[in-house]
This record gives sequence, C-alpha cells and structure tokens, in this order.
Amino acid sequence: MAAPVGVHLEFGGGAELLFNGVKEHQVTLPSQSDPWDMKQLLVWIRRNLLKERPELFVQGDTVRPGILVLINDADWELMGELEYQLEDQDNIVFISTLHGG
Amino acid sequence: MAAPVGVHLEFGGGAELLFNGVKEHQVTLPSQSDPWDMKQLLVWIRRNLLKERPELFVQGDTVRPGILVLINDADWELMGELEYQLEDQDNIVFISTLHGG
Amino acid sequence: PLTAKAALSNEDIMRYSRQLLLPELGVQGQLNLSGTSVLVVGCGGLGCPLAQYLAAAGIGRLGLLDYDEVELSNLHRQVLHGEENQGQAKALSASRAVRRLNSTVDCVPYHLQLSPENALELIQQYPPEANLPCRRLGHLDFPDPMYDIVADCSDNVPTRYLVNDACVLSGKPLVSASALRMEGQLTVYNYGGGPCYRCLYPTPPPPETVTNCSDGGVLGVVPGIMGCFQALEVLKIASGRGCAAARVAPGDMADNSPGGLFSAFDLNQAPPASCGQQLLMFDGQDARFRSIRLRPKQPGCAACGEKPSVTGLIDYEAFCGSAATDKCQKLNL
Amino acid sequence: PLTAKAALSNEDIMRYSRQLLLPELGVQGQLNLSGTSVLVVGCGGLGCPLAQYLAAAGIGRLGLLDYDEVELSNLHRQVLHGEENQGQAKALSASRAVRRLNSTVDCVPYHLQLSPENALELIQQYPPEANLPCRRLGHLDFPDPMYDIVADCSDNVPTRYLVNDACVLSGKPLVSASALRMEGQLTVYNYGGGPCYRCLYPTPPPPETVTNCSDGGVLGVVPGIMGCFQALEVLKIASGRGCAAARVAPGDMADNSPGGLFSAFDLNQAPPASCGQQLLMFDGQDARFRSIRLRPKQPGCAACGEKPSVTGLIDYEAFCGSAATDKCQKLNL
Ligand SMILES: [Zn+2]
Ligand SMILES: [Zn+2]
Repeated sequence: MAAPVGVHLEFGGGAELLFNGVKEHQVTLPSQSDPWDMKQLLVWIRRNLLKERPELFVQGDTVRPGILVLINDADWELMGELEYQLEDQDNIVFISTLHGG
Repeated sequence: MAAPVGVHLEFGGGAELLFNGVKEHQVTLPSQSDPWDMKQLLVWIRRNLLKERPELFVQGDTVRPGILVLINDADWELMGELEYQLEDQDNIVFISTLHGG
Repeated sequence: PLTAKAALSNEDIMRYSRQLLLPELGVQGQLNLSGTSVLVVGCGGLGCPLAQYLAAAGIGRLGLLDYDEVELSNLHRQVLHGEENQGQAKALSASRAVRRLNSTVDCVPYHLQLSPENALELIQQYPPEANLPCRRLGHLDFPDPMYDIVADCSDNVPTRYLVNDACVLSGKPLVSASALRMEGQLTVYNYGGGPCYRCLYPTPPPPETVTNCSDGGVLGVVPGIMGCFQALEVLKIASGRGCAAARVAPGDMADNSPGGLFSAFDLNQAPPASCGQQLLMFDGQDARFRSIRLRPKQPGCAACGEKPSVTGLIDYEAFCGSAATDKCQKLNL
Repeated sequence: PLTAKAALSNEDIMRYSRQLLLPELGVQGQLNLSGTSVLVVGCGGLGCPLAQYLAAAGIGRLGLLDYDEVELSNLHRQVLHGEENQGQAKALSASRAVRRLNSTVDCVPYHLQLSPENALELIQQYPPEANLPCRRLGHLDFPDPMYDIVADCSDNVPTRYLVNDACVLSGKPLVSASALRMEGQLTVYNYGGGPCYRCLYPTPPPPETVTNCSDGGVLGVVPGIMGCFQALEVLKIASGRGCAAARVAPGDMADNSPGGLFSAFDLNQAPPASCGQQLLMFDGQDARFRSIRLRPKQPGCAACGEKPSVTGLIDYEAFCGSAATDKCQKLNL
C-alpha cells in the first residue's frame, strides 16, 4: 500500500469557475495499492471536486482541449502526461487558455 | 568546525555594476569554527568579490543606505539582519533602490 | 472633496460594461472609483501609463503634477505626450491626452514642482475648501481631503522622501514605483498598517550612488510595465474604498457595501493591496518578477513611528544632498 | 522590405538618447529596431499599448490591423483611441495616435479582417514587391518579407490558429498575448527552434468553453500590462535581429554586429527571447507572475512538425467551430 498523497491543486484562466471560483485546493489522495498517477487524479477530481458540467473539464480520460496542465511549474508533456506518478507535495495547475485581447 | 557553506548571491538594481555587471554568483564560504553570519558575509564579499569602490556597497559594518538585503526572498530585517546565521543553499539578494521614473 | 456617484449613467454603463462584468469590481466598485481622487506626482515614464489607465477605468479625479516641459528625449517612454507637445508643460499635455480618452474624469493639471511648501496643501485641500462648491452637506466640519491616494511617479530621491512624509502626515496611501535601465520596483506604502518609505530607507542613499534615467538610461517599456502595475494597485485600493477597513478618514463615506478588485481576498485579511508590505521587483532582461516580503511598520520610524521626529515637511534637497530633479546638473555649468 | 538605417540622425540620437545609453541596446540595437517591421494583429486592449511602446522605441515599420470600429465600450482598455474616434476604423485611429508619438515610424493601417486569403500575402510581401521602390540592390531575387515579426493581439480562437499557421508557413516569430478578466498569458511561438501554437494546442477548445471579453469582462489595465510585456519581447527579438542566429531568412542582412536587449544572455543560448518555450502567466488579483517551462517543438505537429498536414491556410472558423470575432453573436439576432 502506498501512503496517502498530499497534492496542491490550482485552477486558473477561468477553469476555477468549475470549482466554485476557488483557485487553490489542498487535497489528500487516499492510500491505494498502486502509486497515484495523473489519469487517476483526473478521475478523482471529477468525482470529488467537480460540481457541474464535467465535460467542460475532462473529455474521455484526459483534460479537454484548451486546458494546459502544469506539474511543478512545467508543462505536463515534459513529465509524462497521464502516466506521471504523483509525489507528495506536488503542485498541479490546470490553466484554461485565454483568447481575449 | 562548521562545514563550508554554499550560498547563492544576487545583485540587482545597479548593485551588480560593482561586481563587473554579474548579477548571480554561486559562492562557497570556507569552513570556520563559528557559523557564518551576515556580518561576516559582508566582510567576505568585500574581500573576495568587490573589485572597486567598496564604499558604494558597504559603510561601516553594514550595507550602505539605499541597498535592500533579502534573505530567501524576505527583507533581512525580518531575519535578524547582521546577526542572521547563514545556512547552506541560502539565497541572498542585494538590491539597489531605484528612483527613476 | 469628491463624492462617489449615486448611480451609473447609461453612458457609464456602456463605457465600463466590460469591467462592470467582473464580479470583483461590479457596479459598487465602479461607483467607488468615481468617488476616488488620485494625485499623480510626475507625468513621465511612469505617470503616463498610470494616468492613462486610471482615466480609462473611470477614476473620479486625477491630479497630474509635473514641473517640466515635454522634450524629444521623453517620447521614447512618456507616451501620453506627442511630438507636437514639445515645449509644453507635461502636466497640461498629459491632461489633454487623458481628456481625449475620458472627458468624464475630473482632470487637474499642476504645472509646478512639489515642494515642502505646497505638498500638504495640495494633497489635503487644494484648492482651498472655501473655493469649492459644497457637494456634501453635513460634513463641513470635516472637510474631505482633496486626494485620497497618491502615486509617486517621480524621478529623484528628495521628491520620494517628500511624497512619503506628506502621505504619512496626511494619512494617505502611497503607491510608489520606480524604473531604471531594464528594472523596476513597486511598493504600496503607508497603507493598511504597513510600513512607510522611511521604515525601509531611514537614511537617504549617498548622492554618488544614485543613478537617474538621464545618466543610466531606461528602456521605455519598463516604466510602461511598472506604471501599469501602479495603476492596478491604485485601482485595487480605490475600488474597495467604500469597505476598506484600512482607510478611516474624517468625512469618509460610511459605506459598507461590497466592491473592490481584491474583495474576494481581503475582507478577512490586511493589508488588502497585494503590494502592501511587499516589494515587487521586475527585471526586464529575463522578464522575471519577484515578490519580496518587507518588514512591518517600524516603531522607531522618524515619520510613522511611535515618536515621530518628522512632524512637518523639511528641506529634502538638504536632507538627501541632491536636487529634486533627474536632469544632469553638470549640463547646466 | 525594410532596411536598417545606416546611421542614426541627430534627431534620432536626441529622441532615443535614454535607451541608447543601455549597453544592452546601444546604437547597433537601435539600428536593428529601425530595420524591423512588426505586424500587430488587433488594435484593441493588447494592440494599443503594444503599438504605443513599439513606436516610441523606434521600430521601423508598424502594420496595424483591425477590422473593427472604435466603440465607447472599448475606451476602458483601448487607450490609443479617444472619445472623438468613436465610429472610426481602429486601425486608422491607432495609426494616427502612433504618428503623433513618433512620425518617423512607417505606420501602415489595415482596416480589414485577417483571413486565410490575405494573411500570407500581407505578412510576406504586401503591398507587392513590384510597387515598392527598390531600396536594397542585389537582393531582388530574394525579396525581403514585408513583416519580420508578428504580434497576435487578437480576441478569438480562429484568428489565433490562423496567425499561427501563417507565421509557421512564412517562418516568422509570433509574439502572442491574451487577457481575460484579471488574468493574462504570453508566449513567443515559432522562434529559435521552439514550439508553435499548435504544438501546445493541437485541437481547438470546444466553442462552449471559450469566454471572450464581451462575455467575461476584462480589467483594462490587465491587457495593458500584457501588451507592454509583448512589446518588451518584440523589442528583444527586433533589437538583436542583426545577430540572432534564430532568424535566417532569404535576403536577410549578413550582420554579425552586436546589439539586442538579451544579448548578454543569449549569444550562447537558444531560444533568445525570454518567453520562447515559456508561458508567462499573470494573475492581477494577487499581482502574481508565473513562468512555465513549455514542451519543445512537437515532431508530430500538424503545422511545424516533421510531416506537416497544414501546408496552406484553411477555414479557421470551420476548424474551430466559432466566429473570428469576440462580438456576441447573439446580439445580432
Ligand atoms: Zn515609517
Ligand atoms: Zn507546432
């Protein structure tokens, strides 16, 4: 059994509006047999934090187009995307791309 | 004997011009019997890094008026000023106040 | 004395519609802006973008102070002025440009040098209360201050100490920015119980260590960025004025309604401005920002401490050993 | 086609004296600016401060493109326009304001909508080479591109993909900013071997997830800050153009002299612009900046990858499922 994992979640660029406008969430992911990865985190967020219209945040098993995911201030593409295994105290940011000017 | 201490020094706001324009310096303070404090660091900088016109950087045993000292991104006044004891990997910033507009 | 509008006109609603949509501002925040007066000390590289965005956002009154005239060498950064304004007073040139953008702002140009003789009168009640139509009955015994917020956009050390002391003596928040070469700094002083400029810098720097823009140069867009930031911090203070516990002045509106660009955060926190007791440093070369936690208000501060020795304005050129201008004095030989 | 000046005039030296003092810019950097042409796509909240500071700094040519007319609801953030310009084409209004500030900048207003039909012609060689006086003998077989750098200041998704693809197809660096509510984002695309917009966003966002400024609102000074940043990044690229290894185009000047606002850092590094392969995020509510390391250029990218499927411009409104405007379509019912 892996120990519970504490992660800091941030939402920005408007993505926070799906979470009652709250930009920062400190959450604890319960212990489970395998390490937590980003794919499981998205499922957990959808079940536990997303209050409404989940299709505006996740599509299939990943985030919807136009949301950039950052793991410890780096583009998640550099970190393995859905396969990245979360470590305690990781900082995960979901930022909606802005288009206005 | 305390072990050698590695500190990251930064100079900005024009203070870097006293150090050949180099803004960032990674330095190692040699081991000595007592822990290094800011007062000793200033003496060390004056002896080892300051190439010219030391009076534009230090006056008496402290920095000259108009230079703000930051220890790990906090005003050194919050950290004990000259008495602060340096820890390995500390980040020390000397920033000259700007007045232009 | 300036009162907030009781309601927004249809034209106001059209003009400010895109910012009225913001829950952080809303109608009450916009009304608070309309009731706020800001003195801009210096219409140069910082003052131009600051005045531009404050006027655009609908600040109530904008005092634009500068003793200088527009020169060609200003135009790379002082973007409110144009080529045709060379030789004109900067305060007037800036004022005209601001009125083109928003004629509903009460724009007051001051073509003069801020001095120990005029600073307090100007900030507190200038032109004198007696000369103004009384817009707010019932408050005559507590005349409103002329300016609610001061923005330091000056370019020299003596003026920075002068502005600070005048703000401490008159109880005004001071939003202060500076720029040189490719760097900028910004702090909100004397606000929400935080430190003043003298808390940080009790002793002026030796004159030979001070570089001004005439000597050291400045990339125009760096004061541009800092002046925009300064506008943001002013708007945060101004938009929440009605409910900011930080500001309790005689004759102030007893308005507890919401509004304010930081209200989501600050109602249970102090200081509300994100740059209060903080130094925001910008380095344009690597486009890096850094936010520094500053010392609190100092009990021993000569201006805002428990036993202040500065009880009136002094001779700041003598105090600093330098002139209240950024012009190179050697050129005048 | 634009050539850098061979030397600065006395008036240039006066006008730019404060920035010529910067060792990072200097005379060569200023000459490089004079030889650089920038296309500004959108003269709104981002384009206004951007154009203002690029013109002030002495950029050689400034193309100002916008299909829209000035409305009262623009003036809270689109600070180049004035009340008297309501109803006028934004491109013309912005162009006139920029000329007041610096008449030596070659300012070209385009009152039109950027489209798949005109984008490449406009960026690469518009007006057609044949109509221009030939200023640079010996390069006729490699006509210079009309614009060297493109700044995306647009307000909608289809235009952002269109601008990206046009920049990839014509090999131009793209300095892209955006703003909404109290937030802003900035990235330099397609520069120094870094990623393009499609590398990051291969699939357009579902239209129902896109909020524009008309719907969501925006605090005017937030695009002000982002537009100033965009100007800084453009100036970094433009000032070092002579020596930027990143830019090798047919007919480019074989100029290895120094100059450039990042030259102290970048001569041994790529990409030189501080925002290449980075996303700069700004949150105005807590005045916080964050710099994010982005993915590199993607081999599978449809536009800039190894086997691009985008070999010409396409129908971007169909691709994105939304209109190339930020106006609320429902208002037109
Ligand atoms: Zn104080
Ligand atoms: Zn690509």
